[in-house]
Formats: sequence, structure tokens, C-alpha cells
Amino acid sequence: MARRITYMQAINEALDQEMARDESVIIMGEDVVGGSGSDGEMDAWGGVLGVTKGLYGKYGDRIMDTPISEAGFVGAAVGAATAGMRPVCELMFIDFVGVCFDQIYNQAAKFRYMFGGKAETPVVIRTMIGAGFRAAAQHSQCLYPMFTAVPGLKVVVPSSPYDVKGLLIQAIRDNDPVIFCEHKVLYTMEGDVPEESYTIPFGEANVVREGDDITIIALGRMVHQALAAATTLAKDGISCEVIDPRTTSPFDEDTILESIENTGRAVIVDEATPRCNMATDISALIGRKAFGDLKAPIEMVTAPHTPVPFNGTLEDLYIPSPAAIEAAVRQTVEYA
Amino acid sequence: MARRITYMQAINEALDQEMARDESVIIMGEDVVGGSGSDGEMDAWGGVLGVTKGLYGKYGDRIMDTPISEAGFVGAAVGAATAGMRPVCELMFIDFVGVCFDQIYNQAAKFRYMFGGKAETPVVIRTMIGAGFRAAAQHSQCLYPMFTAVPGLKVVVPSSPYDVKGLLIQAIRDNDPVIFCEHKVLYTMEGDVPEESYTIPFGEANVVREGDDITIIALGRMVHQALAAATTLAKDGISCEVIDPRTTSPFDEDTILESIENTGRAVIVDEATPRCNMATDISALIGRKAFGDLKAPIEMVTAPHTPVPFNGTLEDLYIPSPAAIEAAVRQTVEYA
Amino acid sequence: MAEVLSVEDLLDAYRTMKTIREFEDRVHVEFAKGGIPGFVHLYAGEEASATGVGLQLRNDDQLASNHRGHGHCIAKGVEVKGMMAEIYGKKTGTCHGKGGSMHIADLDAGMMGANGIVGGGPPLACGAALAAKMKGTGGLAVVFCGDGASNQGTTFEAMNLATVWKLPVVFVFENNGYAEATDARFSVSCKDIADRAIGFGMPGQIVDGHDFFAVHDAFETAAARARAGDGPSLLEHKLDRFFGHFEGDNQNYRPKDEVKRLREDICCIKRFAAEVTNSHGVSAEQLNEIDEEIAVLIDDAVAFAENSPEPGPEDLMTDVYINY
Amino acid sequence: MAEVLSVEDLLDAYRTMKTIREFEDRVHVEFAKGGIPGFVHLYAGEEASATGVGLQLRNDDQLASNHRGHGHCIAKGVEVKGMMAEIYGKKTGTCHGKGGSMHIADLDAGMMGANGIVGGGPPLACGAALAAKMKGTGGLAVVFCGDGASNQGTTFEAMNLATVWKLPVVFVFENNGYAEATDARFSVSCKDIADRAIGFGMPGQIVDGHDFFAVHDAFETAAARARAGDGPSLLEHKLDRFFGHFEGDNQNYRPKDEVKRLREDICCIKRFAAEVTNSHGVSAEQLNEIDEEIAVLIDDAVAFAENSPEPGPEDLMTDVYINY
Ligand SMILES: Cc1ncc(C[n+]2csc(CCOP(=O)(O)OP(=O)(O)O)c2C)c(N)n1
Ligand SMILES: Cc1ncc(C[n+]2csc(CCOP(=O)(O)OP(=O)(O)O)c2C)c(N)n1
Ligand SMILES: [Mg+2]
Ligand SMILES: [Mg+2]
Repeated sequence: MARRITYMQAINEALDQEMARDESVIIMGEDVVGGSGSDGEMDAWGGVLGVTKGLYGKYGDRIMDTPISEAGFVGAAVGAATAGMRPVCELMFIDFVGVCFDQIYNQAAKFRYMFGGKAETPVVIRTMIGAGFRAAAQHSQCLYPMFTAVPGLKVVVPSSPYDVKGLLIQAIRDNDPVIFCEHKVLYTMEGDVPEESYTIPFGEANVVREGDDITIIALGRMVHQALAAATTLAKDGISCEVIDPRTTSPFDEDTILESIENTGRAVIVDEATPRCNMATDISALIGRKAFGDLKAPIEMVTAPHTPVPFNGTLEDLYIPSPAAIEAAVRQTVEYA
Repeated sequence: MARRITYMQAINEALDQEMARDESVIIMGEDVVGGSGSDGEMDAWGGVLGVTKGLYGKYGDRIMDTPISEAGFVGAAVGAATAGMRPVCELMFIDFVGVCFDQIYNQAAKFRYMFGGKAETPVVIRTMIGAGFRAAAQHSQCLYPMFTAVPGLKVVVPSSPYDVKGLLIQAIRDNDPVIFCEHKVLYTMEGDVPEESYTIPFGEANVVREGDDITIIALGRMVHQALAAATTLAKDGISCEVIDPRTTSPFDEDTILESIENTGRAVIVDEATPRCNMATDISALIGRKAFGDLKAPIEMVTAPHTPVPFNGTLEDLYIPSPAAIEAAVRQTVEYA
Repeated sequence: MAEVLSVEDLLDAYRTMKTIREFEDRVHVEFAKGGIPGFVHLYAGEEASATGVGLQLRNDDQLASNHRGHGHCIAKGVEVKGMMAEIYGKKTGTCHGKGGSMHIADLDAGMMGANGIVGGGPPLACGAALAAKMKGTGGLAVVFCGDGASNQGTTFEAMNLATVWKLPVVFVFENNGYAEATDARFSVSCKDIADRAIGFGMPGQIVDGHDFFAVHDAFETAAARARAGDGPSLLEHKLDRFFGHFEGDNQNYRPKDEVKRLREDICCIKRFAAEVTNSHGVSAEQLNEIDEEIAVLIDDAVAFAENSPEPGPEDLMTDVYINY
Repeated sequence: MAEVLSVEDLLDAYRTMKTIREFEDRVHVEFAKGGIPGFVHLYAGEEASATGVGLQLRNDDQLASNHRGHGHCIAKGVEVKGMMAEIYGKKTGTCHGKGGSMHIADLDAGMMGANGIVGGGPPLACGAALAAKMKGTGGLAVVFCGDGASNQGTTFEAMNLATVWKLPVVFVFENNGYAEATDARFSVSCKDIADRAIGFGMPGQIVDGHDFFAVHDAFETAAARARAGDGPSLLEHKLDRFFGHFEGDNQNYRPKDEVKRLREDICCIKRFAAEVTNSHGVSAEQLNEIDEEIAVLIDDAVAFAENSPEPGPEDLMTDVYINY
């Protein structure tokens, strides 16, 4: 039975259902409970924006507050995963990964290969991405390309309440380390979400809107910017296919290449900064594998090569907008 | 007066000349002196492979051993840079950046922007990259794409003794944070290097070999793999232009685009793993800006999407080889 | 022995503490009205800490701060108008609106920056201290960290490095009992943060952070040690914050009325005012005069911020590099 | 009170220590001959440390190691043949030749992995300890760190976390006086690493790491504390390495003859052999027999490694993920 719930509620529900189903699922992170050690309420926060709120009441010590020691507790999640648990570890903002990245890319991601195939590290790292909160340069980044680059990691960038639930359940059941990137601006987005548990497989892109003139590939929040642009463009008779890869690693090449075969044109929208990002990654892929199909250069709509500015006017300019996508699409469609 | 010296000696000479020239240049890192606190010889190591050997004798306390606390001392280098010094900080292997990345991308790289243009952070981080030493998964990576992605950082990947000296002097004089990636396999490479001090500007690619049929873009050690391939291919009448971008950020688009205008074909060689790397970054750029010139898909020759294996046979397969480059070039040239 | 503070010094101290308090109380109000965007962490309640330290800093001494940085900035001499404009995101702000509350910096004033990364500051302060040491200026660096930041690896590394390199740096831990909603009694594994000093070969001291004089004296000793080239020190200021972790925090992890009780019973400014008027030759009128000045100052700052222009599109791509 | 060790236990201990020594001495020789690639860090001289701990570990206890991991592996029960083959990079190696000396792991034996990252192990050990705690197995985790690793932020964070979460984990610092070429007296800011225990709310003890019995007793106490659910401990084993930091190190930072003197005067194996034959009812013949067994074992291991096949192209791209 589907009801309308928010992206945030869908995450909470996925965690809840998996914790109920599997005792080895545990949660850890800063204030994922909140109130530990204090004389006030326990379960005070449920994470900085309240995503895990209520789980402590149900699962007690299986959800654990941590000190502000990301390398310590992310590493502990990794170590617990190799020892038979399925930890879901919250890295509050993806921006903080700089203090704990080693435990992710040198440890979790490499164990299986370095150890000759013998290790299993079923850890999920949930983390917030994205600009739009006036949270400035150190709380607004989209660093998923950095994780996508790392062999051994799987990377998920869910764009809707429905997807976030199914993908998170899949992530928890997956036996490889997964970086799960939640866009903070989407937390309040509502959508139809089945009550029962379900999974969405990794590496299967979602054709969010069908169209014939051009393929727009967009991730996370950018899916909605792309859809907005597509709606406007439709009025001018430009028919956009919008594809959400959902996971950047593994990556569904086929769905995209099929679409390009039909449209011959592509725009890629990525909230990450422009160098070595998903836009370049996907563009290079298309350029190589669909060269003969391409009728126009692939445009990339991304954040600029700058830190995220605090000021709202600047931040709004920083984020790829429907208008910028529209312009890129028009340019691509008009290319002859 | 140029003499033949090694890549390693060229680095040492650059450091020496800049320390002599400018009192504010200081060096710090693990065992960059070696022997600190011990009863044996001081200046025992000069860095793990001896690159800074001898500087302690000349500059004393301006070159400093550190505890194994990369976040601490890289951060100290960054802080000292904002306070008027020009630190050259050695991060022994680029693989270790996971324990100190925050101080680089969230601090050094962002200060100028976050602080409204008021900060200057002239810090150089020298670090070793690359496979080929049988040093396995945590001592062999090519993580420069990760730094290239960060607005505010400049990234240098020198491929020869001549370049490494001129680029390092430039890096030290540059007023922005610079990540300086030395390929460990190149340390023993000899080449002509002027004794006197000189700089090579950032953002100016080097056309290492001229050619008409195809453009090969390669970085660091890969320049030599590409040249080897080009030599073989020349025997079959395939004329390759080989371009070394030298710096990945800033990036010299013009030299590459001009070359493509002439050749219409490109192969990019990158020792980094294939996702979100320099090969995809450059491929996307060419695809966008030289679409009309392209006669064939851009091939990318990279490491596979795996950690670096220890075994020598596997490691040799892991590293993009002249043979693999040759094959990619032939495929591209034959594309019709 | 503690240096005896002149009346002028005491009035300065009062002015600084009161400026911080009024600044923060006003930001709280303006935030609630919707005028201020983003994450804002207020320093009210902790004024004696920044002030007791700041008063002893030279202009060329460097201060590394954290997310709760307004008080540190004011105590280090950063202009209040520019700060307020920055918090509003205006072009006239200290960072031209690009940084915001979490990134106020003023390198000319020796303010190395607030920091959005918990534990970001300690290594940076070591670097500033190293620069002072290398240049032989007799300058020092001070870094303010919370109880939460005391558990970050960067903080520990910085303390070790500071002793190894004998750096003129002072680590001030402002233990306000909470890191976000987590109690320090949970997250800090030892009894007092000061217990960690021995593991890093430096003196450590617990200080009543509500007591300006205690803060002043302890820092005097630490600063003298630093300037003399004898190395770092650790000070643990026990104190309390009067607002939530950030604006919008409902503070349900705190016992009800904790804040009310704190404001009434242990307000560092009330305590200071009582003490200096009782026994240091300062008059209530002098303090009142200062209060009036500050009221104007803060009103002006808000008006300035509100009326200032925003940065525009031309500002988006500048200031990333020095040389492009 | 220390548990009394049976003759069998003592022979086990001897076998383990001697196996480590012979393994390392042989790797040293084979490396010099050119048979072994890469960076190799030998454990010779430190055998009492791994052995005194390892003997008390259950199979389901977990051990996180570092770059100098051979001794820890052997003491945790990893097969010597597979280890040697791994060091040679052969397909029959513990990690199929993909890991090498710095990455030997055997999760079935509770060996979580050597580690190429200094300070990589402590957080991982906390995780293993958390798993044991959650499952209520009474198991524990132990992590071996060097003096150098004692200054890494991850190590500090792990110690704090271990106390906060009351984890069954033991932090063993093998202080061999050097981190690469840097003296611990330079890099460690306190007198003894054990001084850091108080800052993390756990007991800390200095142990003579050349003395098997001292190591054994100290770990017995720490393990009992862990298994009883009372939390972590810190042990500082003072000991020495007999080879350079890695093979190829000319050791010029050490006083001349330091190693020669150590091998003669404070060799933990000589000392152990003397003690157990003197007063624990062990005979010299028993030890000789073990020596002979080990000589064969090591010869066999080298022959096995040399004669084993290398991995081939088909192995390059496998084992990155479990589900592709
Ligand atoms: C590396 C990192 N982890 C987590 C956070 C989120 N965060 C911001 S402030 C804070 C609490 C800090 O507590 P404390 O150091 O005691 O300072 P206080 O807020 O009490 O002044 C946390 C967890 C962060 N900004 N950076
Ligand atoms: C994060 C990191 N920094 C630096 C190194 C390089 N390195 C490898 S071993 C070592 C010294 C370690 O010293 P210690 O912890 O005392 O162990 P020991 O070698 O003495 O057994 C260093 C600096 C590394 N591998 N990882
Ligand atoms: Mg606090
Ligand atoms: Mg050591």
C-alpha cells in the first residue's frame, strides 16, 4: 500500500524495516540518537535533521551515538562489517569525509581485493549531499564523484522518496560497501511510497520521463531540475527523455546508450563541480560508445569550479537551474 | 648549463634553490630529515626514498621531521602558509591522503573563496604517485583526479627531470595551494636539467612529440608509455602527437584543442582508475569543444577499476602499457 | 603571578563581553524573524572565555576558531559591522558574503577563521605558531575547541605536534557540556579534558570559564610559556551555552530550565560586573555607558547589514585562486 | 593473578616465537637474493609481544595488525606456507598474491589484516570488538600499533571510542623506539605511551616486551577486563626490532652495533629459552626438536612459495566486489 510520505520518512522506514528484519543491522553516528549522557530526553535528535528519530525507542542499543570522531566510528563500522554485522553508519555531511576517507577508500573498498576475495564488508555509509541550505562551503558539497572513482565502493544517489527507500534497503542487504548520498533539499519532498519492504537493484537507471529529441541525464536533486526544464521545453515542442542513473557505481550504461541511440543528443546535469565529475564521466562514456549516434556535442550543466558560496543569490546561481538546463538543451538541439 | 641528473635530483635541486632564495620556504614531513631524536646520524633518510637528503645540512631547522600525524602536519603547513611562510610539505605517498584530506580540500583550497578573497595559502604538498613498485594497493595509487576536482587547488603531474624542477619552483612561488604529484617510477629517470633556477608556468601543456594522425594525451609516467607506443606506431606510418598537460589544474585546453583540430583523433592515457578520472575529464572536454573535428571516438587507456594488485604480473597488467596504447591508437586511426 | 588589570583593561573586558552578548542575543532575534540564513551557532554565555584570552592577544597573534566563532572574532578585534553583514550574507561582510557565520575570518586581525569542520582549527593553529616561531616574533597562536572537538583526531595530532615542535600555541577547550545534543560526559572518555594534557607532554588546567579573572590568569601563564619558547599548554574552560547548539534547536536533551537557571545564576557578565564594581574601582555608571554604546553599535550593525547590497553574479567565480 | 602456564603452553609459545624468528630471518635472506618484491617490514626481535598476546586469543577473537604484521599473523594462527607464498606474490598465497606482505589477512583465523596505513587498524579493531559485544560472544579484539602509530589521529579516536562504547578491545603499542628513522623520543610527546591511557579513561601499563611472561601477564589482565565487559586497556610493550624499518634500510639513524648488542643481550627468545629450561620444567631437547621442526617448516614454505604459480590475467579484475 503506497501512501505519500517524505524522502526523510522513507529513509527512516527503510532503516526501521531492515532493523526489524535483520538483527545484524546496527546504526551509528553523531546524534543519530541524541541526548546520550545528558539529563534531558534521550532520542532527542535522531540525527541532525531528525532522519533516524524514533528508532532508538524500538531498537535501543542497536542505534548508537558517537563522539565526533569520524575516522574512529566510520572505521569501527567497517571493522564491524568484516566481523559479521551490517552497520549503517551516518556521516552527517559528505563534506566531513576528509577526516575519515582513509577508512572508506583504503580499507573498506580494498579489503576484498587485497585479501584475495576473502573479505566481506557490508557497510552502508549514509551521508547528506548538496547545496541549497545556505550552509556554505563546508556543508554543501556533492562529493559523490570522488567515491565513484574508487574501485570497491558502490555509490547511490537517490532522487525520490520511492527510490530512497528501495535503494537503501538494497544497500543494507548488499554485501559490498555502499556510499548512500541523500540530498538534503529532498528530505521534505513527498511521494508515493509502498508501506511494505522492497528493493531497487543497483545499476538500473530510471527513465523518469520519456522523450525523443534529447536525453537529459541527471542525478539526485538535479533530476527535478531536469524535469522542470523538460516541462518547459515540451511547450516548445522539444521532447526530452530524462534518465536518472540512481547509482553511479555500478552504472547502467545500457539504458543511457539506448536512449542516445534514439535521440542522438545529450545533456548531463551534475550538481558537482565541473572537473572529474559525473558529467565528464558519463560524457566520456557516451562519446566513446555512442560516437556514431551523436548529432551534437554533449553539454554538461554543473556547478562552477568554485566552493559553495554562502550568500543566497550566489548559491542559487551556483546550483544548476532549470533555466541553465533549458539553455543547454536548446543549444544542443539546435546544433547542426 | 644543463647536465644530466635524475628526476629525484632535480626535485632536490629545486627545493635547495628555493630555500636559498627565500627564507620563508620551509619543509616538513615524515623523515624528510630522518634520525630526529635518535643516537645515530641526523639527516639519515632525507625522505623515504632520499629526495630531500642533504638539505638539512644546509638549512637546519627549516627542514623538519614530523610525527606520523598527517592531518596535524599538513594542517600545520596550511596554517603556516596563511601566516606568511611558504611550506613545502611532504605527504609520503598520495595514498595516505585519506587521513588528512580535510585540511587540503576543506581548508587550504577553500580559504580564499570563503574568506572573500582575503586569504593567501602558498603551500605545496609534494607527494608520490603511481604503480610499478610492487607496493600494492595502499602505496601505488594515482589520486590526482580527486585533487583536480577541487576548486582552489592546483595540481601538477611532472613527467621529466626538466619539468619537475621548473614546475616545483613555480609551485613554491605560486600563491595558491599546489598538489605536486611525483611519480615514484620516474625518480631514477635521467634528463638534461639546467643548473640555474627556472620556472615552468602552470596551465601550459608540453607537446612532447609532434604528429599528424592522432593526438595522445598522457600524464606523468604515462607520457613515456605514450612515447614508446608512438615510436612503434611511427614504423607503421602512424604519426602521433603526444601532449603532456603537465598540470591538470589549471588545464591547458587550447594546446589540446589545436592538436585535435589537426588530427581529429585522440587517445588519452591515464594511470588512474577509469571512473571520474583525467581521461574522462579530458575526453568530455574534447567531445564538447572539438565535436566537429572528431573523426573517431576518443579512446581512454587507463588502469582497470580495481585496487592495485601486489603480484608483479598483475601489476604490470594493471599499468597502461605501450602495447595497450598502441592498440587503442590503431583502433582509433582505423575507425571510419 | 597574575598581572594586575587596570580599570581601563576591565572596562575593555566588559565592553568585549557585553558586545558579544548583545551581538548574539540580537542575532538570535533576527534569525527568528527570518532575516538570517543558514546554520548559526551562538556564543552567548561563554563570553568570559573568549574575552579573558582575547584581551591578552597581540594583533599579530593568531586565533583559530570553530563553528561557534562570533565571540572569538569580537574578542580578537574583528569589526562588528562587517561580521553582522557577513552573517546576513552581504557584500559588505567580512568575507563579502561568501563565508557566512561559520566562516568569518579576518587575517589582518589575526583571526584565522571560524571553521565548519570540527577539529579543523588545531592543526592550523600549530601552523600559525610555527610561523611565529620561525620568524622569531614572540607571537603565539590560540585555538578554541569544544568538548566535542576534543575527540577529533586532528585535535590530538595537533597537540602532539605542538609539543614535538615546541610551538607557541595554546589549546583552549571550551567545555560547554554538549556537542550538539551529546553530553560531554558521554563523549569524552576521561574525567576532564585537562586529563589529556599529560599524554601530550604539556601542562593542563581546569578553569572556571564563567570567571573572567580565572580565564585571564590561566591564559596569562600559558601565553607566557608560549612566548618564552617553552611550548604549548592546554586549558579547559568549563562553561555553558545559553542558546541551543544552533538556532532552531529545541534543546530537549537539556533538563528543563537549565538555561534559565544558568542565565540567572552563573552569567559571566553579571558576575564580572558585580566583581569589578565591588572591588576593582569600576563604577556602575561606567558600565551603563558602555551598555549604551553597545546598544547603538549593534543597532547600527544590523541596520548596516540589512541595508547592504548582496553580492551579484559577477562575484560567483572570483576569489577561487590568486593567480588564474 | 597470572594463570600458571603448562609445559605444553610454554612449548607452544616457544614454537610460535621461533617460527616468527626463522620466518623473518629467512625472508630477510630471500629478499636480499631478490626473490621477494615490494616493501617488507620484518618483526624479528619482537616475537615475545605477538606471542604473549596471541597465545591467549580464541579463534574468534580478532586481531588488527600493521605493516609489520608477519609476527602477528603467525601468532594468530595464520598458515606459514600461505604467508610465505603471499609475500612472494603467488596465487597460493593467503591473499592469492594480490595483497603481499603489507596486506596479509585471514578473516577465518580472526586476522583482520596487516595494514599499509599507519593507524589504519585501531578503528577497525573497535568495530570487531563492537561486533563481539553485540553478539555477546565474550570475544575481544586486539590491535597492534607502533610508537609511530601512537601519534596518528585514528588511534586516538579509536581509544576514545573504545571507552565511550565500553568495547572489549586491547590496544597494544609495540614501542620499538623508531618509526622509520624517527626516534620515539622525538615523535611521542609524553614520556611513555602508557601515559596516554588516563586521557582515554582506560588502564595503561608499561610492559617489558622482551619478556614473554611480562607480556603474557599484562595481556591476561587486559583480556579478562575486556571479556568481562569492563572495557579497553592500553599496553605499551617496550621492545626492539632486529632489522631495519624495511628491507633495504641502512639503519644509519641507529647507533652502530645497536642491533648486534640487542641480538646478543636482549633477545626475547634466548631469554625465554633460558628461563623455561631453568625453572619451568622444559628441556633443551624439547626446544631443539621444535627448532628442527621449524627449520623444515620454513624450508617447505619457501619451496612452496617458489614453486607456486603466479596469478594470471584472469585474476586482475576479480574480487573487487561480491555482487557485480
Ligand atoms: C568533522 C565534523 N563532524 C561533525 C560536524 C557537525 N558538528 C558541528 S558542531 C558539532 C558539535 C561540536 O561540539 P563542540 O566541539 O563541543 O562545540 P560546541 O558546539 O559545544 O561549541 C558537530 C557534531 C562538523 N561540523 N564537522
Ligand atoms: C598514514 C601513513 N603514514 C605514513 C606511512 C609510512 N610509514 C609506514 S611504516 C611507518 C613507521 C611506523 O612506525 P611505528 O608505528 O613505530 O611501527 P614500526 O615500523 O616501528 O613497527 C611509516 C611512517 C604509512 N604507511 N601510513
Ligand atoms: Mg560543546
Ligand atoms: Mg616503531
